[in-house]
Amino acid sequence: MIEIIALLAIFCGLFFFLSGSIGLLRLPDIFSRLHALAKADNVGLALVTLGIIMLEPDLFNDIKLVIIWLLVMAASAISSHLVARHALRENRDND
Amino acid sequence: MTDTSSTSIVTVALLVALNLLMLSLLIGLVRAWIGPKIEDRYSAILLLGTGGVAILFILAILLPLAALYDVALVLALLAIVGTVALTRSEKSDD
Amino acid sequence: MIDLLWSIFDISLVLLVLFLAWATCSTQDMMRAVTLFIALGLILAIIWARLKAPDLALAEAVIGAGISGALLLSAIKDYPSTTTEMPSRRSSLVEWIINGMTLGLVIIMSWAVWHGLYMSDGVRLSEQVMSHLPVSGVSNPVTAVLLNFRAYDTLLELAVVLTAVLTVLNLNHKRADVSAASALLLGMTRWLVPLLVVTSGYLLWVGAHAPGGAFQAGAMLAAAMILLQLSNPSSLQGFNLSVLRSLLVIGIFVFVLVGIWMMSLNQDFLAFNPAWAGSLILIIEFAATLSIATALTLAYLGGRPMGWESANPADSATKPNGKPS
Amino acid sequence: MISQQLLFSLAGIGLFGIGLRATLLHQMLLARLLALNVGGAGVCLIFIAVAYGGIEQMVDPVPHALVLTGIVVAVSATAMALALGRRLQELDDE
Repeated sequence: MIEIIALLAIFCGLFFFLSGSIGLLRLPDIFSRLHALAKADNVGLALVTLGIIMLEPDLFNDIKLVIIWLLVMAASAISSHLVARHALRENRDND
Repeated sequence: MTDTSSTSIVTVALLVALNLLMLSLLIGLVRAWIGPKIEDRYSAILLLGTGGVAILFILAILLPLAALYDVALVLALLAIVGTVALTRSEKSDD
Repeated sequence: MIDLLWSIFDISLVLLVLFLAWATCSTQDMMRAVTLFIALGLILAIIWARLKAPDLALAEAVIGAGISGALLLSAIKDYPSTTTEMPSRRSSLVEWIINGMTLGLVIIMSWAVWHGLYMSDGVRLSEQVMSHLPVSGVSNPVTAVLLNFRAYDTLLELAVVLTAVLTVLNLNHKRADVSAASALLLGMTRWLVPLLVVTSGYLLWVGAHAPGGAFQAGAMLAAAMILLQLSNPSSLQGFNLSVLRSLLVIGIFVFVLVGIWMMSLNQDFLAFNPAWAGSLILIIEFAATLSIATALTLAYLGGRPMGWESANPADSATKPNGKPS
Repeated sequence: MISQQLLFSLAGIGLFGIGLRATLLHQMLLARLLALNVGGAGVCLIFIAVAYGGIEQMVDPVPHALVLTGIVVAVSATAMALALGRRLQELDDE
């Protein structure tokens, strides 16, 4: 039973992942792409991590998984800010 | 660990998930290839980092290889260093 | 069904890595090439994970995505034009020769690998490694091979890294510092660099019984230093240069010291006796981590830090840095 | 199982071919260095593909140790080549 719920969580997470990637492709400008990327990926990864935690019997690895997820959230927040800032600076220079 | 991955439903489902993640990486790579400006390519690298972490998670269950969690941890940390290096390397430093 | 899904995943990975390699090698714009190269490093880390090589996935993630990307990006600033002209200047004859020879080499290699995999069943070294594992003092086979069975190889590899960095140091001065970073970057670095250092320690310790070890830990430490250098360059001035110099050679020094110590117990140069092998390997790995981290950081800086020439750093502050960058 | 070994080793050979060709064709040092790194990664891939025994079997640790050393040496060699290139660039400017 646990596995069914885990697989359900993973596939929901995948839905967000795919929407994030497709958003990256179709959205018009860089800022909306970054927005889509950061949001979709984090929620997607959160659900995938939740599913993997249910499948993973060892408690120590579960804690490690949560730490990794928090790190990725912080990482993508900061990185998308940096990229957006850089894009803004670039636009302001040449137009 | 091995008992769960031996049941074929979970294995098949995880494998399908793996391939779907691979698909999202491919889409990200299309953006990296055609991305007009440098920032678009950076965003593809970000997608690769997050997608890579997810793929490593699923591989860790499928192969039963617990060490891949450390690899995912390192990948998550290093995604920031790569992006900082990318954004700080332009001639116009902020 | 399962094999089919596995092969779909494998084939897509292979096509992805080949596409990225072709893209990296054929773009005109260097910034784009380096970005694709970093992506290639990430995909390669996933391939190592797929081929059940977690040590390599760790090393590729740290070095491929982290250090060599930052290294190449900082090097791009040295060149005025960042676009390269492909073989336009080379005559088409030379180009044809190169293409023909590469294709021939690829065909010969494919035949050799096909022959090796299917025809001959060569002896596999893994049985010998596994049988000697309990003697080696560590339970991670890769670390056992690296630091016990092939200790010479690792010693000389540290020497190679040292030689490369010495060349870098002798050639030119440190690159000009980037201006101070935005508040967010400083704030992030304040909590991220200690985390990177702790992870590096974790990788060093875990190397004995799980994938990890001196090289990944050293590269991780170097990534922390590079992040520090990228966000607020003034913080790296604080390093005492004589300490930096000794850190560079401590890896090889400890390695040889342990070797000589083993010889004093009338054993071979680097033959650790099983009783102490575990702790000896840990000591060597700790020293190797420090020297690899220092070497890679100095290699990233691109040359001699301020005041490297003068013996004691005290009077170096007054002497202006030679190169008006 | 054998087909996976062959698949990844052919990928390694492909990487090596692309890297070698681009190393010889490019004019600019930076481009040649990138191509050289790609070629090196291809060689490592061949090593590990041959060492791969399939999902169940044990993996041969010796090639892993060799390739790990190779990755670290490759990055220090790249750093040295970049420093040489930078020196050349400065001499040209003067």
